[in-house]
Amino acid sequence: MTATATEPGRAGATRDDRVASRSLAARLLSRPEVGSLIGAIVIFLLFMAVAVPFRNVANVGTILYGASTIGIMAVPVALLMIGGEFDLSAGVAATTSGLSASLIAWNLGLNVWVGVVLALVVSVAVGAFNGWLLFKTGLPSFLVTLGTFFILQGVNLGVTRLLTGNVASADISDMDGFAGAQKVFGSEFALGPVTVKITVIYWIVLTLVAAHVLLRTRAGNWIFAVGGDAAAARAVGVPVKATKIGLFMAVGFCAWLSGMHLLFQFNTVQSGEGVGKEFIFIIAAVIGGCLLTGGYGSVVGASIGALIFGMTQLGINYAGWNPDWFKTFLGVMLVLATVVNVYVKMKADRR
Amino acid sequence: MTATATEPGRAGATRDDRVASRSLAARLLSRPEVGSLIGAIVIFLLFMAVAVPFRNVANVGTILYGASTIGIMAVPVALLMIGGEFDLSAGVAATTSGLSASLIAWNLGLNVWVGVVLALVVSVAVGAFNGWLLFKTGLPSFLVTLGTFFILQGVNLGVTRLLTGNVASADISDMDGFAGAQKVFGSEFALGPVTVKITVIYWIVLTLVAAHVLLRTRAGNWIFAVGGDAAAARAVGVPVKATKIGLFMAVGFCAWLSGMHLLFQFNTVQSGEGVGKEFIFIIAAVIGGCLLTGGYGSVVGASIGALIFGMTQLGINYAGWNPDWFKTFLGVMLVLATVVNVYVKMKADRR
Amino acid sequence: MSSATAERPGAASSDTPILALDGVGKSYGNVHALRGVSLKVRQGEVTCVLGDNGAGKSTLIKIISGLHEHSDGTMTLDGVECSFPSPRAAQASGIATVYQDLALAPLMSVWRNFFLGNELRRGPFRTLDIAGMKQICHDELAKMGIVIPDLDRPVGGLSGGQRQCIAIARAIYFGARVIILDEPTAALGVKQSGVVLRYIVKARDAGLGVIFITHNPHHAHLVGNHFVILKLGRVVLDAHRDELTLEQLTTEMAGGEELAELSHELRGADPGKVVAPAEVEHGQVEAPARPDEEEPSA
Amino acid sequence: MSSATAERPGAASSDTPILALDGVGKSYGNVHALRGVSLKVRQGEVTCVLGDNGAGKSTLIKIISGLHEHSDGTMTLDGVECSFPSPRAAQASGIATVYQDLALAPLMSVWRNFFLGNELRRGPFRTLDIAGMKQICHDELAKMGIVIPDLDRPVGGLSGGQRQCIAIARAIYFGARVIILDEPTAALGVKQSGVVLRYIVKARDAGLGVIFITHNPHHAHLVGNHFVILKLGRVVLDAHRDELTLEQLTTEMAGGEELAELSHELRGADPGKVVAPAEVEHGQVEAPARPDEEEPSA
Amino acid sequence: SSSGGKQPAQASGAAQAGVADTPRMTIALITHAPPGDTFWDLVRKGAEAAAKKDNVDLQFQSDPDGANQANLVQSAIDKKVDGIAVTLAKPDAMKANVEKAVQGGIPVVALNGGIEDWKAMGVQGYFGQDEKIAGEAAGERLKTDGAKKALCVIQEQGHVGLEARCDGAKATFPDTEKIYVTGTDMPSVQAAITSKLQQDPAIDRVLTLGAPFALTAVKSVKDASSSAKVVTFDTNKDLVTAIKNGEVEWAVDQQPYLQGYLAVDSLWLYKVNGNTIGGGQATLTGPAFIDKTNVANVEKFAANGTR
Ligand SMILES: Nc1ncnc2c1ncn2[C@@H]1O[C@H](COP(=O)(O)OP(=O)(O)OP(=O)(O)O)[C@@H](O)[C@H]1O
Ligand SMILES: Nc1ncnc2c1ncn2[C@@H]1O[C@H](COP(=O)(O)OP(=O)(O)OP(=O)(O)O)[C@@H](O)[C@H]1O
Ligand SMILES: [Mg+2]
Ligand SMILES: [Mg+2]
Repeated sequence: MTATATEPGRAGATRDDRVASRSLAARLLSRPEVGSLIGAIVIFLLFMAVAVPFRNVANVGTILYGASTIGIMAVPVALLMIGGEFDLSAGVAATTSGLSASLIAWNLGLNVWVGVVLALVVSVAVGAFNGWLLFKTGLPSFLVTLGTFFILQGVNLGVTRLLTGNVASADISDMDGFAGAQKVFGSEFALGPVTVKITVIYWIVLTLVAAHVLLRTRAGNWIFAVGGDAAAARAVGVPVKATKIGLFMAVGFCAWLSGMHLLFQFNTVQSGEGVGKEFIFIIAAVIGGCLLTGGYGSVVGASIGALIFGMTQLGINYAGWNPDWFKTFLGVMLVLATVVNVYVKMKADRR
Repeated sequence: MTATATEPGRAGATRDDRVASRSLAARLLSRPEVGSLIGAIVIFLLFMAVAVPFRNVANVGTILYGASTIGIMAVPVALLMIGGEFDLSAGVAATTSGLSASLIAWNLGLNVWVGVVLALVVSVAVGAFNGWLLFKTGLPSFLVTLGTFFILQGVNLGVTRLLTGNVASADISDMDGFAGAQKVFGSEFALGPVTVKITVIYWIVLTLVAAHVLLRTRAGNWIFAVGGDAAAARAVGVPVKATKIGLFMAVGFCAWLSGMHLLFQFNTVQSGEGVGKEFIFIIAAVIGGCLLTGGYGSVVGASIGALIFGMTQLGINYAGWNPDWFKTFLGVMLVLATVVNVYVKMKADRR
Repeated sequence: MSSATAERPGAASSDTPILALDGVGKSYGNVHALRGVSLKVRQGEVTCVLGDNGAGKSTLIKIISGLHEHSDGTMTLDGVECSFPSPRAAQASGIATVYQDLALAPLMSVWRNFFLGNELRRGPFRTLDIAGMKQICHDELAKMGIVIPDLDRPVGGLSGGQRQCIAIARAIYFGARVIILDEPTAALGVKQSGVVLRYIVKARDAGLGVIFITHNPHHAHLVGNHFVILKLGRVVLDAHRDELTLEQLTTEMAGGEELAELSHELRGADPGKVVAPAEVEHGQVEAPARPDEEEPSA
Repeated sequence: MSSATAERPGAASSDTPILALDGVGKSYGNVHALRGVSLKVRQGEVTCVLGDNGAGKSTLIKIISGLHEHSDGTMTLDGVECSFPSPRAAQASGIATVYQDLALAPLMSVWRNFFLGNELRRGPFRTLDIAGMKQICHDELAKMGIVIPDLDRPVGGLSGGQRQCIAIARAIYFGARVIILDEPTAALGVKQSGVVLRYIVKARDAGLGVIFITHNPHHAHLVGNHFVILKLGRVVLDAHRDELTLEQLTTEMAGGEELAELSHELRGADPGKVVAPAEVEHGQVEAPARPDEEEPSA
Repeated sequence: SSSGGKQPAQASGAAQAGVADTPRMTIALITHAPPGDTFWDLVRKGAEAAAKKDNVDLQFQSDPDGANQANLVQSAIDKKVDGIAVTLAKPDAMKANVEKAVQGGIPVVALNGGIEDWKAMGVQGYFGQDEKIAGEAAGERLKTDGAKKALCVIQEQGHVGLEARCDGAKATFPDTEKIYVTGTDMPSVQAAITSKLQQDPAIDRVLTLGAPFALTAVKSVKDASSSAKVVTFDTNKDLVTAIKNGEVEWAVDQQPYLQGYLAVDSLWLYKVNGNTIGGGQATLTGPAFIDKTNVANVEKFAANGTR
C-alpha cells in the first residue's frame, strides 16, 4: 500500500468560505422555544397594557396555576408529538386516573395511598395499551387513541355509576391518608405575595426533566428520530416500538399526576370531565412549535404554549372584555402568538 | 449518427417474470374504499344480529339521515386531508353559515333566499380566508383553522346577540321564501317504506362528484400531489396554493349546505352549535382510510366512514344497550371497523 | 483557467443563447450557495455543469427551473431579462427539469406522477384520459428499457433506479426547449445510463438546449459540448469540448487531483489479497491517506 | 458463465465465510424481488454486488442488515443459521449499512444523525457526550474531505453528496465486522468517490468484510475481490477478480451489451456539432436506437 | 317584507325601573354555562336587568369545566370585585375558591345549582331549584298524566345537574330510560331520539332537559311515527309557542331570569343595606309547570326574550 506523507485523519477539505458565521443572537433566536417565548412576551405585554389586575403581582399565582394544569399534560403530549404520535385519550385518562384512585380507596375502604398507587398502575397501563394497540393493529395513533378516548369516557361513567350509583366519585376527604396525599397533590404555599399551587412546581420540574431527556439523553435522540423518520430510525438500530410505547406510558404517568391533582384539589371527580382537554394539550404543543407530523419541537416550547394559552384565557377575563366574544379574542391571540413565533424563527434563519 | 436497424420506441426491456399478476379480487380489495366498505358491512351485520329494530327496513331512513349530516362535511374534509391540510373550523363554519342566512334575512327583512345566497358568499369567503392565512403566515393549517374555529365561535355568539339580543337566531319560518328554501334544504320524501331526507341525496351526489373530481380530473391529481409532497408538486408545476385554497373553499361550500339544512330543518340556529363536529368529520375521513399526513385516501371511503359512524351511534340505541357505556361501545366499534379495513388492505397487498 | 467563455466562431446559428445567467447569486440564510455565476445555454448544445459535492450545482438549476429565486444577478431568456416566479412559469417557457431528489409524490401511481402538472384530458368534460396517459407512460419507460408491469403501483415502492427513470422519461417527454438533468445517471445501471446518454444526444439533435449535471467524467465527456465547473459556488472553469481531453476534464473535476494516482494506489493495494479476519472497534478503520489539496491550476 | 463460486485454494485463512446466504428469496406482495440467491461474505474481502436497476440488490442487503426478513432460504453467521429480526440485531452482530436511501432523519442535526442508535454517553447520569460526538463527527467527515461548518444544521438542508457522506462515514465508523454500502458513490464527486474507494480498501485491510453495491464498473473493478451479478432477482454471475477484466465486467454489467459501442456511437454523434434551435412538441424527442437485448452469455 | 323579520320597535327588557344612585360596584356572575345556551341567556338577562337598575358593573363569565370555573372565581378575587354570584353545579370543585372569597370579605351568593352545599361554604343566599326535586316533580306529573314509559334525554354526558333531573324523574316515575345525545349537534340529536323511539315503541313521553332539545324531539317523534308526547325542563320563546300549539305538553320552569336577577339584586341589597334575601334559607324559583292552561301568562314576556 502506498503511504503518502500526509497523516491520515487530517482535515483535508478546503474551508468553505461561503458560510457566514451566524451571530449568537441569530443562533439563539432560531431555537424552537425562543420564538414561542417572544410570542408569550408579546401577549404578556398586551395584557399588561389593557388589564389592570394583570399588573398585580399577587395574581401571577392564578395565571401560573391555570397554565400549570395545561402544562403538566402538554409536556408529555409534546414529547409524544415529537415522537410522531398523538394521544387523544390524554384528557379523559386524567379523569380515569382520579376516578380509579378514589373508587378503589372508597370502595374497598383502603388507605387513600393504596388507591393513588393503583391509579398509577392503571394510568401507565392505559398508556402502554395505547402503544401496544398501535403496533398490534398498524392503525394510526389518531384512530387508536380515539378508540381509547371513547372507551375511557364510557368506562368512567359506567364504572362510577356501577360502584357509587352516581356520576361522580364519593367524597374521600375523611379517609385515611387523605391529608397526606392532599399535601402532595393539592397543596399551595406562599412565595412572597404570590400563592403558588403545587402543580406549578410539578409543571416546572416536568418541563426541566423532559427537556433534559429530550436534548441530553439517548432516549431523547431516539424520540426525535422515530418522529422524524421511523423507517430510517429503525434502519440504524433505534428500537422504534419501545421508544413509542415508552412515550405513551409517559403520557399515562402525567395523566396520573393530573388526575391526582383533580382528586385531591376537589375531593371528588366528575366522571364526565376531561373531554376536550386532549385538544388543548395538542394546541399548547403546536403553539410551542411542535410539528404535527413529528420529528421537530421542544418541550420548553410546549410549556410556553401552555403559558400562552393559560395567560390568554385569564387575561381576557382580567381585561373584562365582552364575554360573548371571548373565543374570538382567544383565537386572535393564539394566532398572533404563533405568527410572532414563526416570524422570529424565519428572521433568525435568514441571518 | 448511427442508425441501428431496430425501430425506436420498441419496448426493449425484458419482461420481468418476477411479478405475479394479481387477481382482480386482490386488486379490488386493495382499493382504499373497499376495506372500509367491508368494515361497514361487519358493523352492519353485527347490529343486524343484536338489534331488532335495525332489521326494520323503514328505519334505514333514520340511519342514512344520521350518516348524511356527517357525510356532507366528511367528503370535503377528506379531500382537504388528502390535500395535506386540516380544517378545524368546519363544524362551527356550518353554524356561521346558518346564522348568516337567518340574521341577514331577518334583520334586513329580505327574502330568505337573499340570506341564503349571501350566506354562501360568507361561507366560501371563510374558506378562502383560511387558505389565504395559511400561505400568508406559513403556519400549519391546524393552527390557522384553530384560530378561525375560535374566532367564528365568538363571532357566532357575539353577532347573534348584537343583532337579536338572544343567543339563537330568530324564527324565520314566517318570512318570504322560507317555504321554497325549506323544500330545497330541509324536505324529505318517501321511497317505499323509507323516508329519505334530502340531505341523503346531497350526500350521495357530493360523494359521487368529489370522487369523480379526485380520480378523473386534473384537479384531483393535483390534490393527491399537494398532499403527498407539496415541494415535489410545486417543482413539476402544480399550482399548490390555488389547489389548497380551492379545497378550503370547497369545505366552505359544504359548510354552507350543512348550515342551510340546519336552518331550514330547525327554523332557528343556536349560536353555540357545531363545536366538536369538526372532529367527527376528521374521524369519518380517517376511518374511511385517509392518511392524516395527506396524499392518500378516498372520498367514497370517507363517506363510508360517515356511514360507519352514523350507523354505530344509532345502532347502539337500537340495540338498547346500557347508555352509560355508550361511548365505550362506540370506541370499540370504530376500532373494530378500522382494524377490519386495515386487515383487508394488508391481505390484499400480500397477494 | 479563467471563466472566459470559449465562443466558437463557427457556431453562427446559435449565437444568442436561449438562456443566459449573468452574475447570479443565491443565499440560504447564512449559506451563500452561489456567487456571481454566469452561464449560457445554447440550443442544440449540451452544457455540462460539474463540480464537487455542495458546489452549488443543484442550487443553480433550481434557479433556472423556477424553484428558487436568485438573490443577485440577472437571468435572460431569449435575450429578455426574466425571473421565474414558479416552476410552472419555467415550464411554460419550455424548460423541463429532472431534479436530484426526483420530485415524485411517493404515494401516487407511476402514471399519475409521470403526467403530474401536464395531465392529458379529453372529452367534453375535460376528464383525464387515463388510458392514453398509461399508454404513453408505458411506452416512454419502455424506450428507456424499464418495464414496470403495474403502472398503478405507487412510486414509493420502486427501486431507486426505476424512480430515476420515471423522472428522466418525464422531463424528456415534456421538455420543449431546454432540458435540465441533475445527476440523472446517479442511480442508474450501465445499460440505463447508456440510454440516458443517447437520449441527451437525441434531444440535442432535435435542437433543444440541454443542461447535464454529473459526477461521472466519462459520461460528461461523451456527450458534452460545453463544460462549466463550479467550486464553492463560483465558476472556476468554462470551456468548450475542443479545449479539454477526458483526462484533463477528470483532473479538473477532481480539483486538480490526479485520478490516475488513485487508480494506481488502489491497484497497488492488491485486490487479490485476502486479509486475516478481525473485529475492529469504532473508528478503528484508518482514514485513507490523501494527497494534499490544490486549487485547480487554472 | 455459471454461478459456480471460484474458491481460491490459496486463501486458506478465511475459508469459512463470516456471512453466507443460501437460496434466499424475498417477495413484496406479488413482486418476487429475490429468488434463490446464494452469496458468501468473507472477512478481508470486498464483495461487489452488481446488476441492473430493480435487480434486487437493495433487497438483498436489506435482508442482511435486518431490515426485511427473507421468505425462503437460510442465512448463516459464523456458520450458525440466523435471521435478524431487526436492524438493531444485525448491528449487534457488527454489521453496519449505508442504505441507498441513506436512512437519515431530515429534521435532525448532522451529529445526531451520525450517532443515531449508537449515542456516546458519559458521566454518572449517562447523559449524551455532545462535545465528544460533535468532535468525532467533524473529524470523520473531515477525513472524507467534507466540512460541514455547522454540525447543528438539519441534514435535510444539505446537498445530496453531503448527506451521502454522512451515511458512509457513519457506517465506516461503526462497522465492526461487515460493512455494507449500497451505491455509496452515486451522489459523490470524483474526489469524494476516491476517498470512499480508499476507505473500502482500508476497511478490507483492517480485516472487515465489505459488501459494495455500485453501478460503476470502474469503481467495482478497482476495489472488488469478488463479483456477484444479479439479474431479475437471481444470481447470474459469481466470479473472482482474477477471472474478469474491466472490459468483461462492464459487458456483464450491461447485460452483454458492448459499452464500447455506446461510446463509439456517441462519439460518432459529434459532440462538437451544433444544431439549429428548435422547439419540439411533447414526446417529439425520438427514442435512441438500442441494440437488441441479449441474455448475458454465461 | 310582507311578513316576519325583525319588528322595528320591540319593547326592551321587562324589568324597567329607575337607576339606583348608590356608588358603582362590580359584581361577577360566574356560571358553568356552555357558550350560546338559551337557558343561560335568560339568567344573564335577569342579572343584567338587576345590574342596570342597581348601578352595578356586571361581569359575566362562564366555563363548563369545574376546575376552570373555580379558576374564574379566583380571577374575580384577583380583580377585587364587590360581590360574586356563582353556580355550584360542581360544588366540590368550587368549594376552595368560594371559601377563599368569603374569607376575603367578598359577599357570595349561589344560584341555579348547589342547594345542598351553599350554606357550608359561607355563601349568603341561594336562588334556584333543587334539580332532584324538580326531577321528582316532573316524574309525579308524568304519573298523573298517565304516562307509561318516559325517555329522559341528557345532552351532556356525565353532567351532575342533568343526571339529577333524570334520577329525580326516575325516582317518582320508575319506568324512565336515559339516552345521551350530543347537544351541540342538532341533527344528531334528532336522529338519536328517533332511533330510540323506533327501538322502543312503548315510550310515550320524551322528557328533554332543555328547550331547544324539546323542539328537536318534536321532529323526532314525527320522524319515528311515534305517538309519544314531548315534555321538557326549561323554556324559551319558541318553546312557549310550541306549548301553545300543543306540540309540547308542558315545561318545568325554574325562572332563570329570576335567578339571575335575584342573585345580583341580593348582593346589591347586602352591600347597601345589609339585607339577605331568603334570610339564610334557599329561595326557590321553581319548579313550576307551564302548560296550555297558563301559557298565555308567560307568552308576552317570552316574546321579549325574558322568560
Ligand atoms: N435548503 C437549503 N438550506 C440551506 N442550505 C442549503 C439548502 N440547499 C442547499 N444548501 C447548501 O448550499 C450548498 C450548495 O448545495 P447544492 O445542493 O446546490 O450542491 P450540489 O452542487 O448540487 O451538490 P451535490 O453534488 O452533492 O448534489 C451546500 O453547502 C448546501 O449545504
Ligand atoms: N417496498 C417494496 N414494495 C414493493 N416492491 C418493492 C419494494 N421495494 C422494492 N420493490 C421491488 O423489488 C424489485 C427489486 O428492488 P431493489 O430495490 O432491490 O432493486 P435494486 O437492485 O436495488 O435496484 P436499483 O439499482 O435501481 O437501486 C424492484 O422491482 C422493486 O420495484
Ligand atoms: Mg446536487
Ligand atoms: Mg437499490
